[in-house]
Amino acid sequence: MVVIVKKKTRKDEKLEIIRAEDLWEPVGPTPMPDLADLRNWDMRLLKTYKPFYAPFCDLCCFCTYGKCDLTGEQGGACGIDMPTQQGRIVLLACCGGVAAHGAHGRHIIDYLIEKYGEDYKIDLGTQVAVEAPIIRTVLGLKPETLGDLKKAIEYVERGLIHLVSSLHTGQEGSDLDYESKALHAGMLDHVALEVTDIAQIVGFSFPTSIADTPLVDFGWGVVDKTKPVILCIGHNPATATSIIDYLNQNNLQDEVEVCGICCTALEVTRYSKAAKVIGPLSRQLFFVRSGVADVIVTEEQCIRADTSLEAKKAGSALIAASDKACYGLDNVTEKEADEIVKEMVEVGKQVLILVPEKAAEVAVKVAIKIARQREKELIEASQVPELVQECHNCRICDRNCPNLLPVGEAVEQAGKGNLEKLIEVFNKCLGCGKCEQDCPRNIPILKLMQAVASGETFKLRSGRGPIHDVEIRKVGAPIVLGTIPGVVAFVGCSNFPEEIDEVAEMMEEFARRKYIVVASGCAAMAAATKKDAEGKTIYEKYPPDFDAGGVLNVGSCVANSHIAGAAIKIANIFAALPLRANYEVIADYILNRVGACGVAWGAYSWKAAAIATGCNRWGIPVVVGPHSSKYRRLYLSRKEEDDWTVMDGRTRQLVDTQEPSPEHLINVVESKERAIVTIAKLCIRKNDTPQGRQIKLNHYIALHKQYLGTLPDDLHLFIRRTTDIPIFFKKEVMEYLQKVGWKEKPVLTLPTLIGTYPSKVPLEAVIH
Amino acid sequence: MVVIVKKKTRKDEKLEIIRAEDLWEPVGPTPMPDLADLRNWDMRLLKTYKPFYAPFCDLCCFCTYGKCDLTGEQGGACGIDMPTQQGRIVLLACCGGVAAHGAHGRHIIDYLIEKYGEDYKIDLGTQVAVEAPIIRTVLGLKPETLGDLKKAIEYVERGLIHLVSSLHTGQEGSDLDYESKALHAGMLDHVALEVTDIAQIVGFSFPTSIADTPLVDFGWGVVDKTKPVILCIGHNPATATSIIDYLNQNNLQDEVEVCGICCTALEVTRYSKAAKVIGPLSRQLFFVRSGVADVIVTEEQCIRADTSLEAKKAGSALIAASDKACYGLDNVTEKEADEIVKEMVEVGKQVLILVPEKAAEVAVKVAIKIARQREKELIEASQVPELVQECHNCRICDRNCPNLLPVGEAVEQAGKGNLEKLIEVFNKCLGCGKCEQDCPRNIPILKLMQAVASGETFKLRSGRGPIHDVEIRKVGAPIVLGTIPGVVAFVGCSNFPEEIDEVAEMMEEFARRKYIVVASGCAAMAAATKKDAEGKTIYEKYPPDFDAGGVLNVGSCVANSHIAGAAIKIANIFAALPLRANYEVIADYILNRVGACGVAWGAYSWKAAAIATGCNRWGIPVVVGPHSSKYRRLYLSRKEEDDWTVMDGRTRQLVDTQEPSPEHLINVVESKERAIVTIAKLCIRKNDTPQGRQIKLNHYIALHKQYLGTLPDDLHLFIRRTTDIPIFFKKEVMEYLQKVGWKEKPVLTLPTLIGTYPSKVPLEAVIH
Amino acid sequence: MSIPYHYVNVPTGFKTARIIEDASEYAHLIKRARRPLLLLGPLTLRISLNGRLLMEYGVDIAKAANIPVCATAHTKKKLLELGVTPESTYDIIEIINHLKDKEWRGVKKEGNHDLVMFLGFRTDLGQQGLSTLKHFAPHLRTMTLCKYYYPNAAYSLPNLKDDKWGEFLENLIANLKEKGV
Amino acid sequence: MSIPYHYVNVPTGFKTARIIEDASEYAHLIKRARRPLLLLGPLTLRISLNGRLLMEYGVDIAKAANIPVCATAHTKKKLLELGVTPESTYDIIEIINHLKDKEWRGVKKEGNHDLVMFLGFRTDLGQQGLSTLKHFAPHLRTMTLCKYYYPNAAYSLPNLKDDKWGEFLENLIANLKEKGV
Ligand code: SF4
Ligand code: SF4
Ligand code: SF4
Ligand code: SF4
Ligand code: SF4
Ligand code: SF4
Ligand code: SF4
Ligand code: SF4
Repeated sequence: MVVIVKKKTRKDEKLEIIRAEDLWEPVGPTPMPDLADLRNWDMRLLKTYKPFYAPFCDLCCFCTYGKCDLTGEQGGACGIDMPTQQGRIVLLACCGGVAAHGAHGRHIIDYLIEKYGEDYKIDLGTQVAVEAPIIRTVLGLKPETLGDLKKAIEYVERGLIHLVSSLHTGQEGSDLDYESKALHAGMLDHVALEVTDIAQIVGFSFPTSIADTPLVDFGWGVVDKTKPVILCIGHNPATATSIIDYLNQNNLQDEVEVCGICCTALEVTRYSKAAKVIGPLSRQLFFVRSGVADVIVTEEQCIRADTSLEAKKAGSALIAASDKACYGLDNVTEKEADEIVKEMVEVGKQVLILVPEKAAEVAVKVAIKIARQREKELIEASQVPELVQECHNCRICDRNCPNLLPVGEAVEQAGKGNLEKLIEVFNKCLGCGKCEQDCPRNIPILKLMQAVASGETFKLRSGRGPIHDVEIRKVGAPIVLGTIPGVVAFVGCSNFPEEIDEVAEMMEEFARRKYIVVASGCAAMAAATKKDAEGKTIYEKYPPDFDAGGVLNVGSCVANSHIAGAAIKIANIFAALPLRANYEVIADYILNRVGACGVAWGAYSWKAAAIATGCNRWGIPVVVGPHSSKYRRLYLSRKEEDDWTVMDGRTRQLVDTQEPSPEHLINVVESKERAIVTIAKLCIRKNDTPQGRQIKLNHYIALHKQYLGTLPDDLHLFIRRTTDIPIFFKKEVMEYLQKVGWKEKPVLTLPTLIGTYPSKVPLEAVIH
Repeated sequence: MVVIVKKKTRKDEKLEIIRAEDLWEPVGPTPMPDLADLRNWDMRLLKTYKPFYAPFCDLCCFCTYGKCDLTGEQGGACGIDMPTQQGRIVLLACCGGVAAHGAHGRHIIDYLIEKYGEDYKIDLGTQVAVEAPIIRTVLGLKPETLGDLKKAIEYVERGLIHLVSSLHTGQEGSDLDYESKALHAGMLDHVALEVTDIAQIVGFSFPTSIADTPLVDFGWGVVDKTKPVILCIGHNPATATSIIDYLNQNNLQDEVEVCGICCTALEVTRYSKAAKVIGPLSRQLFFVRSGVADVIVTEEQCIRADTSLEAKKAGSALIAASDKACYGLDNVTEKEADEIVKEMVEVGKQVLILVPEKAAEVAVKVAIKIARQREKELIEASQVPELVQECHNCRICDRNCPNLLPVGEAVEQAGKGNLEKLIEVFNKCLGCGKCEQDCPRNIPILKLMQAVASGETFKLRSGRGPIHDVEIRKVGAPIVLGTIPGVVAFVGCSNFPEEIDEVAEMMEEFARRKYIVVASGCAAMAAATKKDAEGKTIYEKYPPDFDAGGVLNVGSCVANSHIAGAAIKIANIFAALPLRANYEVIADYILNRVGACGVAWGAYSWKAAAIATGCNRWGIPVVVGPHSSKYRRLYLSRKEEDDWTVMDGRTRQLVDTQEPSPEHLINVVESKERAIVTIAKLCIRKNDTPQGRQIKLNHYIALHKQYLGTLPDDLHLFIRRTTDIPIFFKKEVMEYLQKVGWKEKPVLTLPTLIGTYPSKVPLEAVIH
Repeated sequence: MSIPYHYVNVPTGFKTARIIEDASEYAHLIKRARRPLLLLGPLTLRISLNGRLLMEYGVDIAKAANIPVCATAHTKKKLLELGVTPESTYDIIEIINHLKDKEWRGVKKEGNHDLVMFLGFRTDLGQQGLSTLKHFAPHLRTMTLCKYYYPNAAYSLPNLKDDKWGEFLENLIANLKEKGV
Repeated sequence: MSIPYHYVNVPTGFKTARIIEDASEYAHLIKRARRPLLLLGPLTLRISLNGRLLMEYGVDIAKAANIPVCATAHTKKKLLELGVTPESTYDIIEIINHLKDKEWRGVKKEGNHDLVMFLGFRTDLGQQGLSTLKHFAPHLRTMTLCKYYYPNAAYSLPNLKDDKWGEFLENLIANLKEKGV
């Protein structure tokens, strides 16, 4: 059928969406990249940082031909092999992460557009002109309104369907291609994160363009139990902020305590200083069981699946406020608020309310009504021996514990009046409840922990949102040249291998060494669990500026976008590289020249997998803790065997640097001590000036000596010329270099991967 | 911030998208329903058809707290219990299915819009005025152009992100709510199916408004091996149709054989009668290994993950043509076609080409070049004993076979010259290759099967697309009244428990009993594997009309939309119920009054799970084969214990019918014989007139006697008054009713579930 | 670790069947049960042992211990020919759906069953059905009589060759016929 | 079926470790290996047996059979204090990443290792690392020395109490010191 019609290519459509005619920058090669558009970049990354698989299961159970044993050379009935199946599961996790963040973002966008309209302007304050570095780079759009953020979410939704489709049986047949898709998912995840946090900042007036955000109270003991208590659990602040609004509008702000667990806590404390932060995911069950909360309001993500049951057991009322977690409850959204309150108070009904404002009103009213009738007795040390009486030392609790803790011994000792081991266990406890669940004597182990859980209040810096352009202008050069030894971001969940305050220790180590230390999410909360001799947490000790020796909390997990955003802004503000639809150039820049390292010490979730994988595609390496070996996949190099050749963008020559910097893109490290040393190493970049390299090596060497006892065994790989050697260690390093037969390395002026693989990007594009 | 802006609610947005001002029907209560909008309907369905779980694994391995043992009362570290985890996996499968179909649809839409523009009109021919019953009902949009279809896909994409988000740890805590989400996913899947098939029909000019579509050649022997052979595997016809175009444009249509496996085969034969259908998924590996294909072109879905390797082993060239399955190959899309041809022919390079026209050109040129150099020798019976010599009867092949076949015995017998058992095995073989893969003596078992595989040609009806409005007008009343005893649709994959021709047998049973028999996908192909004494397949014996005793092939799996579409059209055309945004009323109508039953005898994929679940939300029951127990979830009632009360829409009275019709929404049946009996029962509806009920019971009784030897043991549940009893069996039925103490049932004029659960839909809405 | 004959039935979890090779032990468990139930599957129509149909063995077991029978699939017809009227003709999934409800009254309306015996099912379907009962029916025990190790059963035979299997069934029948438990 | 001490390490598949309780058999396997390698994990710094640090047992094992050591995590420092210089300081994942390459030259550049021994790792991380080698390193065997059953190892001890474990390690060291295989 031949009809003359106005036809638009997919490319035309993209240019229209991103307003290509609006020339804030020229449009780069990959506006709104689709599934295969950055594949060559991925393959180049994966060539150096090869997928390392640790299968969590020998089998596949995904379709009705299974189960299939994929051990060794065996393939599934569909022909898939073990590495490809692991890649498939990795992609599944990343898709789940993109979707969780993206659906949250979509919900917030829809909610705010209904409230304020599509044309509501984005304004992140006077200090943030580059408002959306990720959206600018990935899509090529400079978002000015909520409507523009909506475009970005639509881009994510449109990409997600292709990624999820790829999970189906009989799609991808290559582990490398599944990894490329996972990297693409990670990139979309970062877009979703940025959309969501920007929307929340402008929509809920969260702080922005302020570094010195308030210090808020943190800790399970901060809640005033004499008042009605509303506990919010989840990630979506629409309901929590509505609760704050309702209290303020009705002059009840001093009458009712609002506290939160997980990212919702971080969000609501960006909205109201009066809100309290109970803790990360690992404190959820513990706090719910304490019965301190009169009303529990859940919305989405990382909420225990049995919250409905646990609330009932604890005598707390429950309102589910998201379509993601309805718990089989009646949807009473259309009912009158007071009618709902009545049912909840009189018969203990739990409900689903999908309009935040109504959920807020009902929550407050119910809390006030039932608080006076509820007793909130917490267990004290004296009560412990009696509760523990029945324990017969079977150690089934040990065996069930996902953190492999010596629970049984702690309980046994506690029964004899010695609480020390119980304190140790509590500090490492992930809050899963499995010890108690399978205890044949029904010892209430989590309750026991109330007796040892510190009721102290800690100070936590509330989330500040994006890094400021002026901060970037100040630190951009030092970071790229190396004189600020690195940006280290402590992010992610609380599935820690050891004590919850290990993160605080690690952060402190780098803050005092004048790295820039950033935190987010459950890690940001964990960082506040350690007080020094003066009773200060790390947030009180160090300035909250994105500067050497600064310690910042960007906010919740969606605020992780600002961490990648900072690296991108360095490329843009310092290196004057255009961002627009210019993903490869920017990621190449970050990989080769921005000394940043992420640390997800307790990652547990699919969301964390997506965030980490997204960082990897940007060229940001991530260190993860031991539990993360269960994600099944890492991206590792072999420093001595692999090829570290890069292109020199100025001389247009290939240079064999033999320098593994960064050595891995994502690596599991066993211990905090080894992690600290590894992080320092992972901040080294080929672009370091001699001065910068000296500074970085000074830390690397000092830390390696401190924790491992000697000079680093791979030090020679990181010394290009003798000018790289830190003065303090000059003599012993020179001796060492002599011993290992070190030779000077070739000169390198502008390290880039562009030119080392097939790409649309011309080499000129990396020069600024 | 108070600014007067033009605000649009989500509802406004929807009304705008569906052009509410265009009053082809009033807009019903649920335009473009979101995640929780039809939850009450789901809960009502699930109340009668409760989720039945058969866990495929005792554990969960989804996050780094795992693995968690969910046996018995144990919960995971996140608090999830076993039923909820199974519901979660069911949702995962449905999401994968929606995404596969939706991404395919999105790709086709993008491709066609680039070619023809957004305003390209949808025209399904003079016989199909209700062009998109699903889109009309679910969205409330009457699609007129490709741009409108794009809106429908965007609706799917927008819904998918919420569904996938719900899979994340710490979301849903209720198995019923996970099932509600799965049902929602199924509904979105049906939208995606309809979008895709309509787009393909209009974009590729597939036949429509024709019942008598051509009979095409089917069978692995149909291919003319003396010509160059191009084999297309997958689901997306963009490339296969391009190959046909290229051949025609260059006058090569008689020079090159184009054949297909899986849905692509069904699509390409709707485009060109000259294309050949090799077979369903179960014949993929077998045919690839035969080496008959000179060039294999893969695109997406249900393609063996090791196709790259297998092509190489067989000496066939390979072009991957979709971003869903890139196999780690170089993306040569930007290269000149002849340059690609050269590399492929000279060094055997396998490539990824993402532009269909270029892939087509290269495929044809390569096929022509290499065909003359390739030998295509197939194994003959005489060669078998030698190939089998090394077999030492270890029976490892038996143990690996996912269809539990006695492979070893067949091989042993074949070695002695008796091929009978090998023929039996081949007829039940799923084509997975696992027997051969793990054979310690490297017996080439699939190759052996070449000696017994019938090279016969069978006739398969090419896909006809939608059911015609005039057909609906003719059969609507008989179906609803019951005088056409039912519409039985044989759909889905080829993971059959027994012989591949069981589907043909089942279809024949119902065709000769004057049911309307519809087929699609791999089932439609399997139906063509049986010839009667005169050498005719079922398509040659029965007329292709949607009428009593007709046997139709709607097309590929995306054409399944026309099966649900037919049921919807009955509600609209016969019962004059408005479709627009009126999901509950239409589904309620179908459940209570349209005697339709789906049969996915060999379902294996996530796509099939989504399709079946989508049927269930419409109220269409589905029978699945034994392998489908591995999907983990069914929807079952207990006929004698459960409550079969419905509302009488006219009298506005609740009526306790005690009639389990339909008894289940999805059920695993063990044997073909039992399936036939079950299908007949599942076509019974409360709306049957006495005459209709007589006809249906006549079949049910006759079949039960034939296969189980007696009157049905639940017959009394389906006899409302003695006027329901088929004359032929009157005496014995009366005796039986007397024996069991049967009593007449209350009168029921308009069965509906509306009014038996909280719903926005007023009872009046069901009256037509 | 015991390995199921068909590898697709690989167990994944801790709770697996107790493997019993001794027919008298099986007989003891059966006789001790208060309300055993025998489920017959369609493979009883196809498998022959020592010249007898597997269904005939099933019939002998049922008769020897007065066990009600549920004839699943299309087994009823042959069963009637053999002179046995089954107490139920639920299909396999349907009977399991009822069994998992503690409150169900059983096929004879006397109370739910406490020992459910399986004979003649495809192993993959059997394994799935047993999974449902393993997880959701703590009030009963399952017992498989086929020659395959069923990880999801409570009691299962090991993988056996036909001769040993036939022997086992014959011994079981003999044991059941004996008086006493 | 043997059950790992920590339930999170539940095996899912057919290929599980051979459990060995006899120290002399372990010693035989070690002595028979051409290029064994001992990996020490950070728990060797924290666990004490009979008043000795677990690391000291590790050192004794290495010395008794002249086995090169890879000091993972931050174990190097203590190892040096004990007078041992490890041949490698790769972290656990890094050494496994090298070991799985058949062509790797090993920590002493003499050729890859054929027996890799693990001591002092958290069981969940150990089980994952062993999974990598089980699936992707058919050219070597893995052996765990901790008191836990490791399903993904080739050779593993059963779950043991401290006293039996200490005894085992002492016997192993004694056996290794003996001449001959
Ligand atoms: S998806 Fe492939 S490997 Fe997984 S169960 Fe199905 S056939 Fe087996
Ligand atoms: S499981 Fe219970 S009884 Fe056993 S050791 Fe632990 S606390 Fe004590
Ligand atoms: S609640 Fe804490 S101590 Fe108990 S099993 Fe979970 S992580 Fe271990
Ligand atoms: S950091 Fe992890 S555990 Fe914490 S809220 Fe985010 S995803 Fe959940
Ligand atoms: S992949 Fe996970 S759910 Fe599937 S069999 Fe393995 S452990 Fe079980
Ligand atoms: S998602 Fe829940 S049940 Fe699954 S592994 Fe994680 S904590 Fe365990
Ligand atoms: S696995 Fe191979 S050798 Fe063994 S019985 Fe089967 S065909 Fe023969
Ligand atoms: S190829 Fe056929 S016979 Fe062989 S294992 Fe697969 S299904 Fe069984």
